[in-house]
Amino acid sequence: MTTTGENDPRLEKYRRMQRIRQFEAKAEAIHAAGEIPGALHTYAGMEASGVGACIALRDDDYMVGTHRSHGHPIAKGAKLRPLMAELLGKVTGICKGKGGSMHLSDFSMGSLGETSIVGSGGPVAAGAALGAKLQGLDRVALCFFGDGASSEGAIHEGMNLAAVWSLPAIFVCENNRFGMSTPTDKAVAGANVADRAHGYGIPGVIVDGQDVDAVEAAVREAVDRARAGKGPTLIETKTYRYGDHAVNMGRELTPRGPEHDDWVARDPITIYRKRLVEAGVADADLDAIDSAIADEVADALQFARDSDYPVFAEAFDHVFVDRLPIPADVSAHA
Amino acid sequence: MTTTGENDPRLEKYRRMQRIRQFEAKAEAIHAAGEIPGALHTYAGMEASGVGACIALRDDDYMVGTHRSHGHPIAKGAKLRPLMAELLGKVTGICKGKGGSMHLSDFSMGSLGETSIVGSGGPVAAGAALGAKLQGLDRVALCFFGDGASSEGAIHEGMNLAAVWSLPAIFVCENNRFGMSTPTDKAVAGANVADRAHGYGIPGVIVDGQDVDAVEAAVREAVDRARAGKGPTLIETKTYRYGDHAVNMGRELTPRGPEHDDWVARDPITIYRKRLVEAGVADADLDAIDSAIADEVADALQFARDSDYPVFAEAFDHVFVDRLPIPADVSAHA
Amino acid sequence: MARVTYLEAIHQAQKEEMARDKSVFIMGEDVRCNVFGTTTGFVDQFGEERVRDTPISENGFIGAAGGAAMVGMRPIVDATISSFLFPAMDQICSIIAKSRYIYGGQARLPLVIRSCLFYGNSNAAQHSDRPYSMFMNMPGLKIIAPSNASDMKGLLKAAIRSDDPVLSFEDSTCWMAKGEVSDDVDHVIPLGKGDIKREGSDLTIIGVAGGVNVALNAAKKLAEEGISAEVIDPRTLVPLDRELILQSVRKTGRAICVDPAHMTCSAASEIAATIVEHAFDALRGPVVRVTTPDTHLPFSPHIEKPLYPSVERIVDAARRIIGAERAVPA
Amino acid sequence: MARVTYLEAIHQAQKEEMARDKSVFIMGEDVRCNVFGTTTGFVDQFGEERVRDTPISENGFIGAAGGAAMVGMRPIVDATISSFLFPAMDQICSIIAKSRYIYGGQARLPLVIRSCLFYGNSNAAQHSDRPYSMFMNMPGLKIIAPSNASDMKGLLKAAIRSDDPVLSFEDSTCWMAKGEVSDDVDHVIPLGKGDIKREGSDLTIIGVAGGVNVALNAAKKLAEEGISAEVIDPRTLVPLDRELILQSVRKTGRAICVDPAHMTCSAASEIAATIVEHAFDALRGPVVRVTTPDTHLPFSPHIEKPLYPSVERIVDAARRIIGAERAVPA
Ligand SMILES: Cc1ncc(C[n+]2csc(CCOP(=O)(O)OP(=O)(O)O)c2C)c(N)n1
Ligand SMILES: Cc1ncc(C[n+]2csc(CCOP(=O)(O)OP(=O)(O)O)c2C)c(N)n1
Ligand SMILES: [Mg+2]
Ligand SMILES: [Mg+2]
Repeated sequence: MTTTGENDPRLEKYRRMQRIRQFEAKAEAIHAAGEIPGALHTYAGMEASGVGACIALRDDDYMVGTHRSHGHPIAKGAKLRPLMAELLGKVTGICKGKGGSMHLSDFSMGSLGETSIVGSGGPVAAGAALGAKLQGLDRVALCFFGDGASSEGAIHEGMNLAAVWSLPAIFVCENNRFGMSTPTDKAVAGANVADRAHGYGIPGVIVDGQDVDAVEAAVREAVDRARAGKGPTLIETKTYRYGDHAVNMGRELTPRGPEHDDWVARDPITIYRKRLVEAGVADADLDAIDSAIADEVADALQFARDSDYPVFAEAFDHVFVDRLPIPADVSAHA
Repeated sequence: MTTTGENDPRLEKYRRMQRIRQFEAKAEAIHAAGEIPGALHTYAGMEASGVGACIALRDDDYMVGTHRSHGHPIAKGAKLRPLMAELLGKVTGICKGKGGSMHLSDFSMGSLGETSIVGSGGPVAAGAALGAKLQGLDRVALCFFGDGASSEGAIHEGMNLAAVWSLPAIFVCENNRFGMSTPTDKAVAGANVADRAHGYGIPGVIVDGQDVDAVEAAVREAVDRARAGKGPTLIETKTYRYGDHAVNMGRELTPRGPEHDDWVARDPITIYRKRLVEAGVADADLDAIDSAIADEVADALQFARDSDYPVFAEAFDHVFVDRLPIPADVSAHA
Repeated sequence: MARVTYLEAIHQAQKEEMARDKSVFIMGEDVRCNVFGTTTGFVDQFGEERVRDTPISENGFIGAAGGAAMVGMRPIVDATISSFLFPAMDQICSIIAKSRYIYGGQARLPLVIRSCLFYGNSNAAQHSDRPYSMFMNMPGLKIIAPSNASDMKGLLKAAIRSDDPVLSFEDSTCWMAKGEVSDDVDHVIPLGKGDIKREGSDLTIIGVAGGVNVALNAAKKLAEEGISAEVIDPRTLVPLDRELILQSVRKTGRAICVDPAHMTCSAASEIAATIVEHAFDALRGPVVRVTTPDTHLPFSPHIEKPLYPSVERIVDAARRIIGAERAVPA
Repeated sequence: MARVTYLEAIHQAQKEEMARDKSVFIMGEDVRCNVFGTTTGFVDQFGEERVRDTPISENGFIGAAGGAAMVGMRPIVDATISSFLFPAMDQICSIIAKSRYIYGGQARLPLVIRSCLFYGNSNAAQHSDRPYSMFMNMPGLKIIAPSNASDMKGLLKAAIRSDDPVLSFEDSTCWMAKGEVSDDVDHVIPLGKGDIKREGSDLTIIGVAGGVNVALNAAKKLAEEGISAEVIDPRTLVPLDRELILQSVRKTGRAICVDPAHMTCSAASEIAATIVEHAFDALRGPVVRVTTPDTHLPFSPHIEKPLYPSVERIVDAARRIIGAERAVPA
């Protein structure tokens, strides 16, 4: 296929990766300027992992992500305005300002949360897959988790449950070589996280996480299996994060080895752009996408800045379905 | 070796298996008569698993067990009196009457607990192995757990920790084909629990759990590895429990398939006795052991019956190192 | 109306709600074989898809209930014994209690986590927990702790129909007690409404879970001594019907909180704190807690049984606060 | 004596105890890289065996601390943020709290589990828990919650030397505050001894963790209005120095409990319940709790900050209970 029309699926992959990259670059800049409270865990370097996985899903498929939450929703197709507004703590944010950077989760795109408790998405994804199965829907549920998260019992229990019940779940371990400062091999026993699959009697697949097409192909196969009722797959995307564990940790936490430069050279966006150009896509078309996304990001930021902060009563909403009353002694000073 | 002297290690294996069998037969009888409070999870059918494993350990090696706690301490060499007294809730019990049937744990024999929270022994064993390593001792720590327990996150976390730190730990999954009423294959994904080892980069060994020599050999190899600093091993003993999940559940919980009779035919004690006799041990010597053990059990029961119940203050001891005071309003009516 | 046990009330509530609403299903360890008798006939009636035996992995399947609820199901999890909630604490506290909030209302988690308070029968410390107060400190979880069959059925039905996550703590000391229970399919007791189990004028006894029945027995005993005790059963611990408790204490001026859990940071402590904060002017004596002391539960029945709240301890406490007041110079 | 921060006090306590006793070692996620500054230089001084980065598996490594302690080590676990104790709840409650008891005293579990209360800085609900009261309801765990550098050091040293398991809750709102801290290697503050942080006569304010500092600021403000507030810091929550609290309330007749945790079943509730149970005769007004309401903590700072106890809320409460009393007819 050499069409470069608007709806060319190849361009959509490029677009989403670019969108993540530019969204985050802007977020980092305004975080440094003090406009975003709290921490910021960036996804730069890992875009092919998120986009390759999500592009293999339908809009109505489910997804659960992590504290490193900027990439997944954009990969799944979310709009930027509510995401940026969330980073700024505004009421127009996707979580009404209550989640923040670790929780950019757009339920309208099938997300069921980006959870900042490492590993905790595993059971949720298994449960969503169970729900789809019980409802007779052919939806699947995809769980992103980190290499570090693979050590958590929750991931083990989620995978065992999904496997023993043949649930339509896909477990995608985004192995970016570190959990915070700790290299994967110092925390995760065994040569590959994907090797754990054998113990559950499910396929375990290792894929180049810098290659969006490779990730997509692996996840598509897993999705097909899942929809066909053949149960879950564990996929490990070998990838890398370019930034430190999080922005604003005071100092660099992650030790960088000589392989750092190789990973930077294997930038997933550069790789994919080159592939597109080689396949006949015009550089100008890609440049046009880049600048359209720059506009989108600027628009999102403007929207976020123009939005209001939540009113205090919002702090008491969504604990339960019915809003809680504000205690008088608290409201007096809010 | 055809010596049949007192210290023949083969006789010791026979002796310990018999001791477990007879101890439990007596316990069941007096439980039925109302002499033992609470539940009783019997180990009959699994004696080769516990004894084969423990006989491969030194006295100063550590061991952690489960709610099915009668077999492990006897396998490790514990004396019967404090165990029987514990079942009766007496102050002379191994846990002073505070643990009961699910917790027959003799620390003087290297036990670090028989824990009734399924799977919870995994981290404890890893920690004991770590302690031994930090102290420069060449002790190992062995963790018994059930097939059902393999689904728990605690087991996963314990194994991953032991593997990544190359700790001298041995994980022995006693796969008796059921967790309560649930067949293993309905709860545990993958063909064998031992297959999980691959994911941690450690050896996974399957062994006939009805053959005490086979279990011993497998555990010895794992112990040697562990002492040599080469890290943990996962061993799965394929075995079977003859009784229901527990005595006194109101009705039979475990569904019995046609294979039940095969397992009964493969009684670990019968198998081993036959092997001994074929190797030249005199039947009379084995009979003498049987009746000596009957005496031991009778003595233990007499001791237990003659012992006192704990005084009420005992309920306030061992919460902390210092005994707690008894609240006046409680002591008034105790 | 029929006289049925507390266990049978659980059975009925689950059965009726599963029949009524296809999105309700039940899962837990060994639910098909129906260990405690709350799922009798369920596999036959509802099929294996809706009656699911889980692997022994509480964090996994309780978290899965959260995921299933988020996509539109209404799971009932049978976690059997309350002590087994500890391994699932993370999914309960980090996911189930918080997801609706963190995501600004995008998530809805209609699910019920049932577990029994399994104390008083020589099951030793690892099986005898009564941990509801731990969950009371975590916003986002509704909690029921019924003390009789009718409440059990009505509250469990309310829990299953609720769009919020609900923990159901079922006191095994009540299991076999029979009571009149409505067979109206809409016998639903609203969450957050306490109940006056006995009217009285001298003293309020607030009971929690099985503590209510001990309180009722104590009230009978006190009546013989001419002391009229009102017995309040909050029935749901979150939301807690503070108003009903306060009304009673404003009337009687005296309160005893009976709770089979450990004393420190118990539901009893919360109730006592509520009373002294909001009904101080009415108080005529100390608010006394009759709870299990802060020790573990031992196996040996001879030393286990005296640890729990008893009629004698409540009666003593009542005499003490009434006597103390009389003794105080005017 | 030197003025050091609360974080530095933690650093010193750990360093001195590790130097003093070879059986002490530390493990946790990323302790070697020293994220918060409490293990500076440890790898160089003590080596990689005694300063261990763990896999992200709280139940695994906290349970392993239990196992290591049972065989004679004295582990310090750095669990970083208190919210990460939920995944480890089972090993803490089922093994660490109970093993000594269940096995009739055969086990000894000298270990410390450190974690910080990480609230007030836009970390959202999954990172902002203050869950100490949950553990107060579980016998077998000692708990410290220091509010200044000197207490932090002295109590952490006591915790490390203790033969019982101790949870250390370290309030991140205190991290950077400096105080005079002894450099005596035996600067050990006994577990269970509270401290009068400020003397006063009209009113007792009992603060928990960082709540103590808010209480002290409120006391200053109240002094300007002619109200003399005594500020009590229990410092350890288990054992709780109830006697010190009661003595103060018996003197002042009034009490406010300040606790940054959620209200229901909080440490504040326990303290209020203790007061009304044991110092009722001295009470001249309601015991008021100033806590975080029972909602989750939101990310947006504009709505997060007003949820915590503040000087204004304490001052208001003080005025209310003193005013109310004056208003009551004699
Ligand atoms: C249960 C839990 N433990 C610890 C943390 C602190 N923490 C946040 S991110 C992180 C590292 C996660 O590593 P990984 O799973 O590989 O994800 P990555 O950050 O590399 O994307 C840690 C330890 C947490 N949030 N939750
Ligand atoms: C955490 C936890 N969940 C559930 C139980 C209830 N329970 C006790 S034994 C058991 C079955 C255990 O199966 P397995 O591990 O195979 O051991 P077995 O009983 O077969 O020896 C269950 C579910 C428990 N004790 N602890
Ligand atoms: Mg990582
Ligand atoms: Mg089994």
